[in-house]
Amino acid sequence: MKKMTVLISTFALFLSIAATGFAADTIKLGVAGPHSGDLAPYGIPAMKAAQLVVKKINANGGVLGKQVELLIQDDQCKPEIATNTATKLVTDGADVVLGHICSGATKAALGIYKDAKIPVMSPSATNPPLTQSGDYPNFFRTIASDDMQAKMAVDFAINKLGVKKVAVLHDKGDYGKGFAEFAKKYLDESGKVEVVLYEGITPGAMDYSSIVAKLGRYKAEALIFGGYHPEASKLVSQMQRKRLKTIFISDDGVKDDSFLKVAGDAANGAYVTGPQDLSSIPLNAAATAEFKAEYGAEPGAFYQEGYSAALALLNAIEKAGSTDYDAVTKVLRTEYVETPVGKIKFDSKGDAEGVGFSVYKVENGAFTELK
Amino acid sequence: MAENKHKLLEVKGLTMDFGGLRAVDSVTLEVYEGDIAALIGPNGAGKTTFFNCITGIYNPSKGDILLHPKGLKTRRLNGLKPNKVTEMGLARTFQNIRLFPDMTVLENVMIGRHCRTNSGIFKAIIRSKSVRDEEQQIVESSYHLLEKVGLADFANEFSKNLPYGAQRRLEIARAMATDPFLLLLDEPAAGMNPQETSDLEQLICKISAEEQIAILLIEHDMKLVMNISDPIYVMEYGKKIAEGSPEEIKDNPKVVEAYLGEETE
Amino acid sequence: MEYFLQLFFGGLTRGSIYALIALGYTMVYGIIQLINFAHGEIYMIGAFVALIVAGVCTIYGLSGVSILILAGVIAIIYSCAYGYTLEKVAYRPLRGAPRLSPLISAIGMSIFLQNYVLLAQTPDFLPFPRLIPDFDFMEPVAHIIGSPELVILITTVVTMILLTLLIKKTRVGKAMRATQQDMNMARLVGVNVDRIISLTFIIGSALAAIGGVLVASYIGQVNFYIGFLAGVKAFTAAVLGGIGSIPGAVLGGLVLGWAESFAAGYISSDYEDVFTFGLLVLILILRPAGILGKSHKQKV
Amino acid sequence: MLKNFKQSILVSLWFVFLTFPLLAVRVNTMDQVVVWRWMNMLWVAIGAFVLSYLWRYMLARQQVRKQVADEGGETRSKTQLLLEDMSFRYKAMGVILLAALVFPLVFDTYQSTIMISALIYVVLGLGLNITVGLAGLLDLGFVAFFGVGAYTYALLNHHFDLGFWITLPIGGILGCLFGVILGFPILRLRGDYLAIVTLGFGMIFKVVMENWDALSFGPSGIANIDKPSFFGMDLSLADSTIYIYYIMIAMVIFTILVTTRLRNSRIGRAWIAMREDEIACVAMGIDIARTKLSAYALGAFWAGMVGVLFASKTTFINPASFTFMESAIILSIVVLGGMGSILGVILGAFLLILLPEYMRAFSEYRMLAFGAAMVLMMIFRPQGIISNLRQTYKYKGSKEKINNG
Repeated sequence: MKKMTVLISTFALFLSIAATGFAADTIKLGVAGPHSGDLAPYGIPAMKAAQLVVKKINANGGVLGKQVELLIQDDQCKPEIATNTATKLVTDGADVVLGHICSGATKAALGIYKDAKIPVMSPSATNPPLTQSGDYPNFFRTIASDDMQAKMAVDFAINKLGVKKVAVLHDKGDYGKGFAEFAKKYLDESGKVEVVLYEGITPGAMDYSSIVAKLGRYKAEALIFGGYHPEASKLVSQMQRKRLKTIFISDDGVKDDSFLKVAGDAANGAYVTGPQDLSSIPLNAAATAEFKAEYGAEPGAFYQEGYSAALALLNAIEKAGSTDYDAVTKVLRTEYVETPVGKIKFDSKGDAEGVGFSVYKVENGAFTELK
Repeated sequence: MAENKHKLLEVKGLTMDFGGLRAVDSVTLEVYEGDIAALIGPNGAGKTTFFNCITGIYNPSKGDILLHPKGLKTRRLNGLKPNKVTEMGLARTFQNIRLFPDMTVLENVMIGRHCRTNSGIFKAIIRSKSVRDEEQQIVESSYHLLEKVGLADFANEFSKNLPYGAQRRLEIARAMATDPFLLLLDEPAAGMNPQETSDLEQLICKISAEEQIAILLIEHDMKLVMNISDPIYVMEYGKKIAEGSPEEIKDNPKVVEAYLGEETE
Repeated sequence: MEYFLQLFFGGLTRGSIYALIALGYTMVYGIIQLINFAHGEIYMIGAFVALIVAGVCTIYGLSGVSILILAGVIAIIYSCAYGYTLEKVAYRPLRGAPRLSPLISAIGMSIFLQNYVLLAQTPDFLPFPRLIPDFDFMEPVAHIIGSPELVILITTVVTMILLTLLIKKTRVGKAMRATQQDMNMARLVGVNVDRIISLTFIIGSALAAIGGVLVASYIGQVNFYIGFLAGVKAFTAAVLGGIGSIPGAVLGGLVLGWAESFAAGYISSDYEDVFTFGLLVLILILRPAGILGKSHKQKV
Repeated sequence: MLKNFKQSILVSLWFVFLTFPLLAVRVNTMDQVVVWRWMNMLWVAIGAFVLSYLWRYMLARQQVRKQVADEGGETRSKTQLLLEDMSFRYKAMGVILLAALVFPLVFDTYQSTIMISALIYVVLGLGLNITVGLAGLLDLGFVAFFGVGAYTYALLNHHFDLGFWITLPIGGILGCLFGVILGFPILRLRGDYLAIVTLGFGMIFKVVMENWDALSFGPSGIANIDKPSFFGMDLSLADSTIYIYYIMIAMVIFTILVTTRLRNSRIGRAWIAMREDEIACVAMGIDIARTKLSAYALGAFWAGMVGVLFASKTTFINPASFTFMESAIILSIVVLGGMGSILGVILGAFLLILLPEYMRAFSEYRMLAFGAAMVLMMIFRPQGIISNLRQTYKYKGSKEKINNG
């Protein structure tokens, strides 16, 4: 075994030498997120977005005259792996990082990037403290935070739908539960609505018939669900099967074509919040078209946000004229950039200005933005 | 059976039911100091079950098992866990050898010393002088036992690599390492060739004589039993059908019938 | 009362799926004392194959019931093939190895199959077509028990009856029971034990595939990961009922289904899995061999 | 020859059939297209054909080795014999210790971070090795104890500002305590039942941490956990990584020392005996309940302790880190390394954690390879990479009689 260890360390030595040996003069864009495991569907689209962006930019001469090199690292959405991933990206000399996907992994990794002075932009980490706590000056995101979404969902339920009894459910994950907690908070604060049920459901459970029965029992007029589309589709299908008229309201994790496909006509009549409909923006349509041309399928979750983040980061480097941390972050905070999610710049905390949420209604198997 | 000998084990009306099946039916039996008692009977007579009841592996349905250690209080063994029974001074071997195959021969015997030693977790970690001494003493006494059963040369072999007869002897050594005053041997000669059986016979006699350990054995080898045992108990269908000296047993018609009945099958 | 009935039938439906999967665990365990950890993946593969077949059929213009039957049959065939291969590759070479070895091999197989499907197909959830139509006559009670639930229950009952007949009445069933009781003895009296073991895997896989297809068309989605949790729950059900016992697996499945349903309905679904495993521990403490399991006196 | 060929062709055809729907077909129901990936079938056919030859060859080799063993022949490999040589062991240990000490000075921060992860798994593996490897008690929920340790530090640090060094033993002791708590209800259970109950225990831990917001802050986790303090100094990322690395090295040495001593003690022998034959063990006067509990408690101790370090290293924890997959990885470390073998477990941890790290290019395939490795290892090398070394003892009168290799 000892011999083996020596062997391994020697091997490692070679690897590291090899790695540094290849260091050519390129702009290095790190991409971190889950690329394997059960959360991979949320990480791969952003990764592919980065690949497409880089391919296009390199074809047009790169950034600052240099080619952009991608450093793709899998963090499986696990905090402990994310720290390794972050260290790896830092060590490999990433200039900017697109990632991470899950809020937990992002939180764990941010400290490392902060020490290394690397700007990080997440297409999907919506946890409010990431920007609001002020702990992470190097953090940006191309998606709005959970509390904004929750506020929007709650306002919509109270003012537009006029419901009096609301059930709040979540999937026990950091994203879903965070959203649900805010929703409950805002509902309670409004004083106009009674939260009849607040519970977590188990992702991957065979069915949700008990919880659906419970919705009927408490006569909930609306259900606000925090979580992702697989559970949401299951919930709406079962609600339809039980002939329940409860209105389904959910978050951006549900505003995914998979939700429409999987839930089918059960999805009709559901409301979800999500980034404003930007398909009228040429860049957005172009990004989708690019993906379809390359992979022959619809882009998945956080594709547009990932595409935007990659664009924003590379644009900032181009405008800053270097990869210097202060220069890049300054550009990010001051200059607008055209992206698939709109013309954006970032506020002092790192949230994107110009990225707003809308409420969508599912009608005839499509999301329709409600103005 | 001299009355002045100390009675070590007294089993009264022992009964063991498995569901509707009565495997042992009110068997009474006594073992005295210095005895090499034998329990014989056809297959399925309930002998091993009887052993299992005494050694705490089964909890008997009825009856009393009383142990009278010399100079100590009488103890009732019913319902005690096997390890407690062993601690009281009653050790056993198994019909179908149950050694620890991936441990060395020496270590197998060292396990027997477990209940006679007492250093705990913290002592093991700190490994003070007293612990090291105790360890060394365990090794020495175990090695000594291996010499006694003639296995000293194999001390560092894995026990699974021993020949069959040697494994049986190792089981005896391991049982003896628990410092018993009564040793229960379950078919110690099973599967042995005549030479090995005769070695075993000597070994049992030696243990009985030198170590002052009384022995109760289950055995099918009649020659061995008749040579060394007194008294002999005979079981059939869970019941004790006879007891007495080898001569008495030989001439007992019930016993003859039991065995002849079996042989004609 | 209506609420109670909703929970009752919800639990019954879930429980019967558990039971279908649990049967595979219990039959395999009964014969070779192995926890076939990869059994949940067989269930997932069944559902996935059905999805693919249904998809191809839809595109090539078949309709309704014919798709259901075709998808179901092909899914069962493939699950059986996978189950059979699984045993041959991962377990048969380990016969006679220490107890932990095949178990580890099974865990390895489970991980392998999950990732195989992930790589071969997609990590996404895929929509499973609703093959079971809504019957008009069920409409009045649809808020309590819907058509898919009815179909699941009927299919499960029919499957159980067929299984019982197979085991009790046929020669093969007799050989299976004999092998379960004493493999060496069965071999001596001329039972081809290897074949019986393969057959057990095949039957178990078929049951899992039936469960997989039913669930997939009930909840309408499939991905590579659905097998793990379903497998763990079904295995819990098998242990609960007494592993190795066929009626035990069914009872265990139902008990677990109801326990989960009522606990979520009357208490909270926050701690759903805690209830499940709490129940398991409780039953095992009271009855170490499970509800219907025979406690073997270990032979010494 | 022809027979083998025919068989391989059949195997190849069988696998083509088997993988056909999943590998060759991809349906998109929305766009009504079916993608046929015939190339995949070709690869499967060729792959299965080649592998079936390899498979037969390996099985045959296995058979030969078994035969040699049955005839009492030498089956230990040269490496193994070398490892049983004490003087070589001491020399090797010196070299490795030296290499370990200079490692972070030679390599960059990333390498050290990876090494810390591997060392964490070494300690976890050695802990589980007590429970599974030595005492033979299967534990599929081991990660829960790790979580207990991590949460202990995170919470004590968050609420009371307790430092790393004070919490380290507390984490270990709490791990121990939970080991006993888990141990009690399952004392009576047979081996296979342990699997599911311990698995359930692991899941319960995660569910409770997700839901009991008041205690654990739920799934959003606890951030900004302090790194170990070095005399109150603020360390940069690189320095604190090196510092943690050395703490980890010390912890590994401590673990190796203690587990070796435990294994070679009276308690350790009792564990092994219990693994080998529970009935014989109890008949030798060993209290099974106590032995089992001590195995659980002592295994869990290491997990709890290293959990504290884990929390301080990542500075953020949430329940997502403590999934069944982690337990499975730790278990495979023990099994692949060699159950009961301390050297093997260490090597196993390095292989399983470092290899995927350095082969990130294949990261998509890593879990696939991982699963396959577990199966293949069990079939072709069940004793693990390094099988258990036999223990020899010195006794009076042994002198030249010792015939250990």
